[in-house]
Amino acid sequence: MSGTYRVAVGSFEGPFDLLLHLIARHKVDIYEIPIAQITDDYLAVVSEMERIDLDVTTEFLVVAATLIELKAARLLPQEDEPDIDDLAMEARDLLYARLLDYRMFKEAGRYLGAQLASLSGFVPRAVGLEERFIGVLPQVQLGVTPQRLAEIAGQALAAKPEPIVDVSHLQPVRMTVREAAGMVVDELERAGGSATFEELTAGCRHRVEVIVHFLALLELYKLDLVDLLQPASFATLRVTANPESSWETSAFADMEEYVAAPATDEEVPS
Amino acid sequence: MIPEQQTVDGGDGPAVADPQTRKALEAILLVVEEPVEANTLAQVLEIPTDEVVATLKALRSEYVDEGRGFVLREVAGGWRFYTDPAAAVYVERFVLHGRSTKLSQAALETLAIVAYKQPVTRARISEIRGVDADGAVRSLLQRGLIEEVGREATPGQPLLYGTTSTFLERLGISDVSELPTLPELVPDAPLPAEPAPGGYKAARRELDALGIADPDPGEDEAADQ
Amino acid sequence: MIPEQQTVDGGDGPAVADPQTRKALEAILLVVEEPVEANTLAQVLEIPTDEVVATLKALRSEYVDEGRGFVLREVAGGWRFYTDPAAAVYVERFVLHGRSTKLSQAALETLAIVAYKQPVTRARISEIRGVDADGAVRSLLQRGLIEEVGREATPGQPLLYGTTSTFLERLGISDVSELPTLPELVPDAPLPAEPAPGGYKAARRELDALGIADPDPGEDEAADQ
Repeated sequence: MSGTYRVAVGSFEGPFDLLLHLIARHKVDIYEIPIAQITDDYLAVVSEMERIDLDVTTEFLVVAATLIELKAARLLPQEDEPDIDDLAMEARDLLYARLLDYRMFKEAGRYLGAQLASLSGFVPRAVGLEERFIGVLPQVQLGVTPQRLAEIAGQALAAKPEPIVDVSHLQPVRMTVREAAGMVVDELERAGGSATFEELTAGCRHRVEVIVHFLALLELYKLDLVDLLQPASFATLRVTANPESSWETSAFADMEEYVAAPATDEEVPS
Repeated sequence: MIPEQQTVDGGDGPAVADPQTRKALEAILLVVEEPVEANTLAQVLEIPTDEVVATLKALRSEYVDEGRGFVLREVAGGWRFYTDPAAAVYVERFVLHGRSTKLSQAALETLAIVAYKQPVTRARISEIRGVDADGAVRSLLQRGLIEEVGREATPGQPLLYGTTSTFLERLGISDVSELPTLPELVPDAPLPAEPAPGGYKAARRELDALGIADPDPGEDEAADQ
Repeated sequence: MIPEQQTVDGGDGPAVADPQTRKALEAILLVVEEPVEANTLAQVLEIPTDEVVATLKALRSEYVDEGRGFVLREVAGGWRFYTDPAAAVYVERFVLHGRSTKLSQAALETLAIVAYKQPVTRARISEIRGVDADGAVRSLLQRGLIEEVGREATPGQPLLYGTTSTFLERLGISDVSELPTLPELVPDAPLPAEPAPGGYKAARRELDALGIADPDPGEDEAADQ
């Protein structure tokens, strides 16, 4: 894949950092990402990260998924499939948009770093008052009861080390393949053992969820728990539960734990 | 090198600085722990702000001319004594706080996002960077470069972050508006050609409408704060 | 009155102070909080102690001659900058200017931590608070609410702080043992177990209801319809 050069694994701040780096290596404009090559390079680096057990964040995988989607769309026969095309285009645009944003802030960060470094020689005087002036200060009111002080101490000591559970940063959809597999099984049971992919993913609000569902289906297929039937390219994908299989949860445990967090808040294109 | 003690150089403001004013200003600046506004100094000394500013400027150039180990700087809206960077190698030995430890790339990117997008939530920072920003945010808080400035009026009420006066001080500016605009910082950015196929622009407009995208890179970023 | 900047007075030691040495000494003395011994300075600058002392003495008289607002003084075997007593009245006025008689939130929180964790280092306080605590500690020291109570037996021997009798007095108790016990800390809720098959949808719905899984609260209505 990326046999021509090696990228130092682990030196990237995130998926966009890596992507920018790869684009630079190909000496192309950010607007002309050679999707196929970049995708291969990108995946090579990400898989390397996994191998050395680096904490590969979900976003790396999300970007990988987007790249694969784009590459796949290019490889597919260019028939009148506006849906697929639009979807790919939209993914591509979002990727660009995010890359551009990221690049700007990366540059701004570099600028701030240079400024901070060049001014680091200016150390401010931060020395307390001399003894003689301390006596001049007015008596300070504590304004608290011992009980209140205890509460303040309690809060200060309890809040750490992990800062307050800030729900906001959990906001990305987090759905594991295992979770999605469970949902697929639920849905299949309810539907009497057979359903289309569209039906299975009807509840998905985000494209990433759909992707995770698809990965889950592949895993279930691999485990021989479902059969997949697609009469033709782009035809409806029908999923049928394998009647001989029992839904042992333990089987799911072997599934790889991809966690999907959507790159952006885009909704599933309908 | 004989210091011209009796004359105010710089030339703006009153011609001669009152020796008492000079002395008082130097004494006060010795005890401050953050930049002090010329206004405040004027109130304390009961003299016009003009005079304070003129005297401070005179002192500033005097120190430079005399090759002093300290300098007077006007940053973050006020005046304060700093060491001359030429002596930094010695000063470092006496300053504990790991001031010299450099910020990581993650921290710098996060700082840039906070500086240009403030007030901003952690989730938004993570979104732009594509990776979790918790560690970087904590480190910047610890260094006093950013602070909590409120909560967003959305469900969950996530904390909002902004830059501090320490940030301004360390960057040697008086206001974030003095930062270069983002587009100015993008390297050799030939204004990009229309992105090839697809509805890039439309997508951006949609995102803008949702309030989750940055303004077009061609626009002035600092303006929307 | 022209300061004799070029010659070292006192007559002992080298005749002319090296400008670099002067600069380094002034810079170091600007940032130290405690008097520094000439010996220490000599080691850092890698020059003889004699030369350091001679330069410091020269600077000391220079400041006097130039009518500076600061003076250099040798106390407790070390050297430090102080404000010129002649300017004390202005410094006092400044210190009192706009000074609140109430403690800031940061100072109060720091005080509470010192009260319950004493003896405690500044680094530990910063760690607990998640922000730099130097300013708050200084302010509490100045208000006489905390004091240095020793040094930690760890590398660097950081200062340890504890509360003072003034603190007890203001709080209306006679001993720290009378402080109320810390309120029960809320333990972090354990993560919910992974639901068994059949429970996924329900779990998702629960999460949705909590608004946790919702990527953008702003889109709520649109997405849920």
